[in-house]
Amino acid sequence: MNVPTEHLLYLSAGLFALGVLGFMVRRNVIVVLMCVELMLNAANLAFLAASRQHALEGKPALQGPVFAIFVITVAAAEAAVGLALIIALYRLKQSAETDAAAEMKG
Amino acid sequence: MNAQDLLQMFDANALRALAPLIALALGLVLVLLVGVFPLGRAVRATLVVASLAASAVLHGNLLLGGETPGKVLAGTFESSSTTAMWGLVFVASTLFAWLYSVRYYEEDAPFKNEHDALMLATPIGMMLMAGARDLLVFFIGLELLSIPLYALAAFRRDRARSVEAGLKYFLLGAFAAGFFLYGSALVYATTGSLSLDTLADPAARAALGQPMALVGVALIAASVFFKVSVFPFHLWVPDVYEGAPTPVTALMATGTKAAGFAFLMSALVLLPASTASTVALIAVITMAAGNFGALAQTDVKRMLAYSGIAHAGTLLLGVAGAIHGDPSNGGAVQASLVYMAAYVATAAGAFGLLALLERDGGPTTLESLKGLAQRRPWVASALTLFMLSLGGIPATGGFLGKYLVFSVAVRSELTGFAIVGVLLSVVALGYYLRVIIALYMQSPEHDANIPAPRPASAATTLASIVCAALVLATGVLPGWLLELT
Amino acid sequence: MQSHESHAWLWWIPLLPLIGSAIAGALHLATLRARKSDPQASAPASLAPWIACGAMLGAFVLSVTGFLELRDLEPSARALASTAHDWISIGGLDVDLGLVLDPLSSVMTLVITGVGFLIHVYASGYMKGDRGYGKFFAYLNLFVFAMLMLVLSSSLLGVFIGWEGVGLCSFLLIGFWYEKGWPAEAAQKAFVMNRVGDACFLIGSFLLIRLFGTLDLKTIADTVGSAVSFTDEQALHMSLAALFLFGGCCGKSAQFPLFTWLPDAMAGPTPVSALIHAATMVTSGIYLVVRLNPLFAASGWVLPLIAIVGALTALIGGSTALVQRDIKKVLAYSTVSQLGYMFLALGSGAWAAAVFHLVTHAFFKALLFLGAGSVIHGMHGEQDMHKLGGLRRHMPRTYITFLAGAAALSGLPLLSGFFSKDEILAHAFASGGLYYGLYYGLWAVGVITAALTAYYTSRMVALTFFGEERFDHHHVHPHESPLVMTLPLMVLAVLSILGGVLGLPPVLHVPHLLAEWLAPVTDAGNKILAASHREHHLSHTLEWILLGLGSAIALGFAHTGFYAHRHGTAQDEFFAHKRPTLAATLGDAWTIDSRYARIIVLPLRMLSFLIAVVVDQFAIDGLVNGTGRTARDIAQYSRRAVDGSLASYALWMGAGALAICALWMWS
Amino acid sequence: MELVLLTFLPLLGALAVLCTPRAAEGLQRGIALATTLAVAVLGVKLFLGYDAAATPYSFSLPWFQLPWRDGTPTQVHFSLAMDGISLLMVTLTAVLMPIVILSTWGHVEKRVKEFMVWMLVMQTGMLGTFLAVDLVLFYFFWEVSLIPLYFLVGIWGGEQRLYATVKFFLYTLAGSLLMMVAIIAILFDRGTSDRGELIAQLGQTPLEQQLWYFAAFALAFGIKVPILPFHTWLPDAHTQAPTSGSVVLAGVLLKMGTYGLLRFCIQMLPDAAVAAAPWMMALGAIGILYGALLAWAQTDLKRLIACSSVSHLGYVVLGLFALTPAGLSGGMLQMVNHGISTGLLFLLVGMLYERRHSRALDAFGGVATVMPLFALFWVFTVLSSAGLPGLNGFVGEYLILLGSFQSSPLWSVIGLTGVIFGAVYLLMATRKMLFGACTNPENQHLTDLNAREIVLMLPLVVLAVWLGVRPNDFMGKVEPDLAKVGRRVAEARQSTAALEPVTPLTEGVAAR
Repeated sequence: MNVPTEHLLYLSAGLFALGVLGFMVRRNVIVVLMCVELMLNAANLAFLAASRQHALEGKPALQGPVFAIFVITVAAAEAAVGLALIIALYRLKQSAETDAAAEMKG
Repeated sequence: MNAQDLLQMFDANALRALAPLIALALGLVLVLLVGVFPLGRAVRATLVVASLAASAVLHGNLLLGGETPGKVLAGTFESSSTTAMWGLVFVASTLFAWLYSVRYYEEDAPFKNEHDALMLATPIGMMLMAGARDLLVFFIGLELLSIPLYALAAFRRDRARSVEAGLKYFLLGAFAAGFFLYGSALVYATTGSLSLDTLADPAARAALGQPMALVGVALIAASVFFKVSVFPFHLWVPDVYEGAPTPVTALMATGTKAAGFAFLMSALVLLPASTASTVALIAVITMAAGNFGALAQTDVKRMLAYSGIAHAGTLLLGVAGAIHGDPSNGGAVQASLVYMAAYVATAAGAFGLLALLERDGGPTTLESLKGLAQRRPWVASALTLFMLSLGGIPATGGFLGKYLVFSVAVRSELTGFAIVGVLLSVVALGYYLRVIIALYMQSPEHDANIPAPRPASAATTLASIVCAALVLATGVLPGWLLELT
Repeated sequence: MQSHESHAWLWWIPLLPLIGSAIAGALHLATLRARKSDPQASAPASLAPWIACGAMLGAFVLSVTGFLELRDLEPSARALASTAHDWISIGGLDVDLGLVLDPLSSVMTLVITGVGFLIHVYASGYMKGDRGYGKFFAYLNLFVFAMLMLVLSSSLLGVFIGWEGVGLCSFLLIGFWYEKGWPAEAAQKAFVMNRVGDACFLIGSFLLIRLFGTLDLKTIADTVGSAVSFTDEQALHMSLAALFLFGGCCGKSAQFPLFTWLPDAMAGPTPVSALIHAATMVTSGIYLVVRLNPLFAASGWVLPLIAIVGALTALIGGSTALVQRDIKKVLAYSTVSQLGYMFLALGSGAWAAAVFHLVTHAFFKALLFLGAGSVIHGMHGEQDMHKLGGLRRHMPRTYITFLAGAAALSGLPLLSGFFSKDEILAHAFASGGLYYGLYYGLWAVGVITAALTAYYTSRMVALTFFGEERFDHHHVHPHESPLVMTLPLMVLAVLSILGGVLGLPPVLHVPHLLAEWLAPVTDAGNKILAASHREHHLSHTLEWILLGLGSAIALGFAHTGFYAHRHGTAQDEFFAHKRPTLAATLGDAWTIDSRYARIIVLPLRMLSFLIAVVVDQFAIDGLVNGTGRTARDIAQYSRRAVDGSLASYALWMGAGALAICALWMWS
Repeated sequence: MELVLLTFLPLLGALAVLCTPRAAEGLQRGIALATTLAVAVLGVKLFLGYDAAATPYSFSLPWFQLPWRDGTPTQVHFSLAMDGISLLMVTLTAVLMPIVILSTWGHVEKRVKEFMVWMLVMQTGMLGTFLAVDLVLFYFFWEVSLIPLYFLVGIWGGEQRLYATVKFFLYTLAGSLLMMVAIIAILFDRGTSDRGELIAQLGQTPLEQQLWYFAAFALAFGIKVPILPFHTWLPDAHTQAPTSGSVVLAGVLLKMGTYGLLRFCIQMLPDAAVAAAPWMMALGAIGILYGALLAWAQTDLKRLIACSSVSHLGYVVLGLFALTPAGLSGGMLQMVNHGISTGLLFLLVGMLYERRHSRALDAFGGVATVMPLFALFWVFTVLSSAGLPGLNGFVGEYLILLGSFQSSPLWSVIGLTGVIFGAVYLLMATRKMLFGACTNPENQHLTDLNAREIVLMLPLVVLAVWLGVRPNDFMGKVEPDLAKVGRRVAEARQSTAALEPVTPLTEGVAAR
């Protein structure tokens, strides 16, 4: 199966947009976090698609996959910190909604 | 590329370039290790200071020791006199933040080791950002800086505001990181490269003009703008700065911003000259947003957060000038270095003193500062100095930075923006003066409610004296700083 | 030509009064100190009159010496000069501070120091017991210093020092009894109105600098005098310069339209009225015009303008004096009127006649003021003539001397005023044909004023010294003044009677002493006038007719005035009853002053409040404060974006990223 | 080196005061007085020793380098120099300060230490401003001198002090920041910040650019002077400032504006000055009249004097921008005169305020009866301020009006009305305050001036007379330098064809 690179990029763009929109509209912090993951993975997909395209053109193509691996690693670290923060929030407010973290403003 | 090649990448030059980072990393590991043993505060403090000092010395060596390693690790990281100077700025900002944190948490932060380890991690990230010649390296640096800061921001996890600050910073930071990654992917897809140097080639530059690449660059820029708090990516700043523990705020305000601008100045290749006026416009709007936002505040910490936004705007004007083609070689880099150096000393000092005052009780509102000149004359006078420096009044470092940055704008024929910029800094003085008014010209309404001042720790005193001295030294005898940069 | 020999002693003439003033002032301060322990102390200040009179006597003696020295010189060489130093040599302006004693200034000096000395002596009696005894003499001597600087200075700027200096002393002395309030207001009015004139003076001086490049009076006069012809532009500038300088003179010499301060100036002590507001300061305008007579002679239309103003002022002053009840007000308006005469003379080109009238007027008006002062002194401050009457029995010496002064003022034949006034009218008549007969009209006004003068003077004498005693005998005990006051009266009376010998009319075939003496100064102007056919001579017959007419009018109206009022106030009441509007108008000096208040002062005051409140506070400062307020409003408004919600922050970021994308793609 | 000593001696004094314990108020006052006296002695010595023909005092050290073009830096110098123009301003500052310090005995009772420190810092700022040759250094001192007054008004001022001091600071700052942009542009344009070199070089820039520079500088200085319509901060600042603050503000700080106009707008940018002169003269002349009418409507004594400052500084602007020798000299002289006269007026109002705690004109009346010495000094000062010949005000005003008459009779005549209105409002105030009956019981027991107050005013009184009688003694030192400025302007005038040439002085009728 040979999916054209454009299609992959469109897919990643769609995923990214979904992640961005989800980040903006969802209220549950965990869902919001998942939306971020969606954005990161959209980027990963784009990296890999681009890398494949470069490989097909005979250009060096190592950077894309390497970047993706790093992203996955970092995403794990981020998730660790993020979940810890969500727990801390829940401990204080008994809620994991973003509205629970909207005390400061103005 | 095989494993042998990988090993060969770590030659003596690369080690010399990375030594300042390694010193910090070693310190970090050791701090974590000694936490296992009941060795007490002194050892940990020694380790932190020693690793920061070692890093500073190594940076100093790079700066003054003749030839710099240049590009290492297959051209993904650069060590030049500029990055060395940035490195010193980062070390200084970390050091000040750490010094101010020494007594800050006395009651409610048991994980002091972790705190210090996280703090030591941030300058490594900053240095990676400043030296990055590859978007991947920059990303690693960015995360190495950001993740510890997320944790640090929420470090007082029993306080809702601290947690809220951490969470907001984290979520929006991750959101911005997503922008960065997707932008990088788009750039990679169009040009086939992530290396800034390759992107500077004529062929790559032409490819960068394509719409998809431009979108990618814009997304990268948006994420960096987020880090340095540029309009409209600045909205998190007041909340996070206010909620985070004040020493962490100091670190965020100074170090993060410096690292972001260090990267912006070295990644100018990404931005075509046609973007200059847009960037200048964004800069001016940022200054307006920061200054007017600050004008409405009564909490000094939050006010300083907004003021930080305005300062980012000022620096961005210099970036715009550099994009537009500053006829003075390296003038823009020098301007941003000097500006940040002065800003680090000033803002760190200001936040640090607020940290000290917080311990006297409660939030640092303008109301609580009333009559402080009578209770704590030295703190008041130092705070005044910092306010004047933030306002860019001569004889302080702030003036020098402001002068240089506006020079870049004027030289690059962005005079109109510069004029709007200076007029906005009149608005800025409007709120800096309010602090001075509270300190010197008003008396507290209820004398009885004022808690007795608690003595400042030696670390705080030392940091404040150094900051004040730096502010004055850069303001009165700026020669040395200009030579260094 | 001007003599450049150094006569440093000239400086002592003005310096002596200055030193006297300083000492008297110091004595006053010492007295104030002494009063801290003894509130009634008058000790050190009682020395002040001795110092002041001594200084005046010294100055007088020096003036006489100077006069004698001048007399011994050739007429054309009659000038003693002394330049102290180059006062200003800044920015292209070079002005020497120098003194010149020439025939004109020597006449002025003699009058100032001579009459001044007498008035000082008189004042030492008049002011005795006043809390500000020392201060009074300090001011008075300071005035004399300034006046002497005015007449002796070699440059126009030096004149201006004196010019403003006398204005200042006039201010200080009018407001001498400032506790009463209204003298302070009168003083302010005098100073400000003088300032209006002074502003004109300054413009005149600028024009002179533009024309001549110097302010040296002698150079200016000589340059104009020796010039053959002028370009149109130069002529215009000269006319303007003359006009503005005359504007200055109007202020100082109380001419229409700036005369209204002088009657108010009577708020000052009477010796002040005599010295400053009759004999000396108010004549400085005449001095200036005579000093620059070639300029005025060459300035075309300015001369008739001066004549018109003079005649008009004379008429206003004379008619207003008719109905005044305050004895000093009568004299004040009379002074205004007589000054008008002098300007009529100047406008007719009769420089010497103007100076002649100046001198005789100084004698008899000083005498009248001092006499009035003596009356006031004897009547415990009463100045209303309706409350006097019959005083000739109580104060015979004052009465006799006053009578002499009044006769001279009325122009009764052979007295000083007769000759000087007649000379002026003769000159006006002689210029009659010029400007379509304008001067005949002015002459007629002069004759009418002469009639008025005779009438009001005799009315004043009648009301004051004749008729029934209208004062309250229980409270007022009229007494003759001490000798220290009456002695100066006698001297002045003699001068008033005999002063005419200075300038006897040509028909008598005796030399006109004053005209000859002044010839070196006035020749240049006369020559210019002659060249432009302005100099006319009357036939002897016509002159005899004019003399006769003058005598007849003086005698006739003096008689009428005396007989109408000798029995008391009935005539006044009759007039006020029959012609109330006319009486009110005349009493208020043709209502000019009250019109000023309405037309000029009030609108300016309103403008000042308008500026202060509407323009400054509301508009300009409103804009400034509005900027600040707007900034704060924007600040409050901008806070709304930071609403604390993650979602909206993200929305801003997304929108921002989109906007940046769009902007960069577009550019 | 003398100049460095002169400039930084007050700063040393400030450090010394800082080292004293807070309670040792006598010591602090003493140090401040001694320092300012030493500066005054030094200043007078420099003044007496100054000879325009000889090499002027100067001092220069490389300070730091700023980036310029293509990696070439420009050197900014820490350079001070004194020519005649600076000399006069420096001497005025040096002489005025001990008087100001001495005057604080009466009204500064709290936080003496801080007060003295700020006063001394301000003196360094002012002296530096007048002496700085380098544009960047000038700007440096210019702004440094701003801060002390901010504190002086803000801490020791009256009821509305915060409003007044913020207004003053922000208003002045707005102007000077625009000047900073102009300095940046000039530096980049010419590659030097040395005033001397710029005076020689800036003529080469196109007129349009010069006009932009001129506008920026003129705005900064115009706000400081203040020129209409940027004046509204001044009455507020003056009214709220403590006496000593008002004296320094009127005496020296405002002069920084007029000095700047002369130094930079005229000397450095003569072409632009010639082009802008009609407008500036108009502003000056209208300012004279406006200020006077404004003063007339005031009921607060201090506010009245502040408004009179607007009027008096209008003279300076009118004279300077007449751009004639007489106008320039007159403007220069008037700067000194205003410092002396208005300084004295503020001192006197301060002394009255210390006794009576009111500045409302209506509160007084008949003060002359109870305070004869005060009345004497007041009347003297009013006369000096109103330009009575023989006192200081006259010569300056005369030269200004003469100079402006030579280049624009219209504005000169409008300015002349100020001579009249000046007398109106000053005498109105004098009459209401001093004269009349002393009926208000609160006024009946006012004590007259004491020895300290008389002594501190005497130098100014002597100067007022001296300047009036022998102006050459002062202006002789300035004339050569002003003549240089005049020549530059004359050259500019010839090259600026757009302007109608001013009718030259005719040599008089004699020349025909």
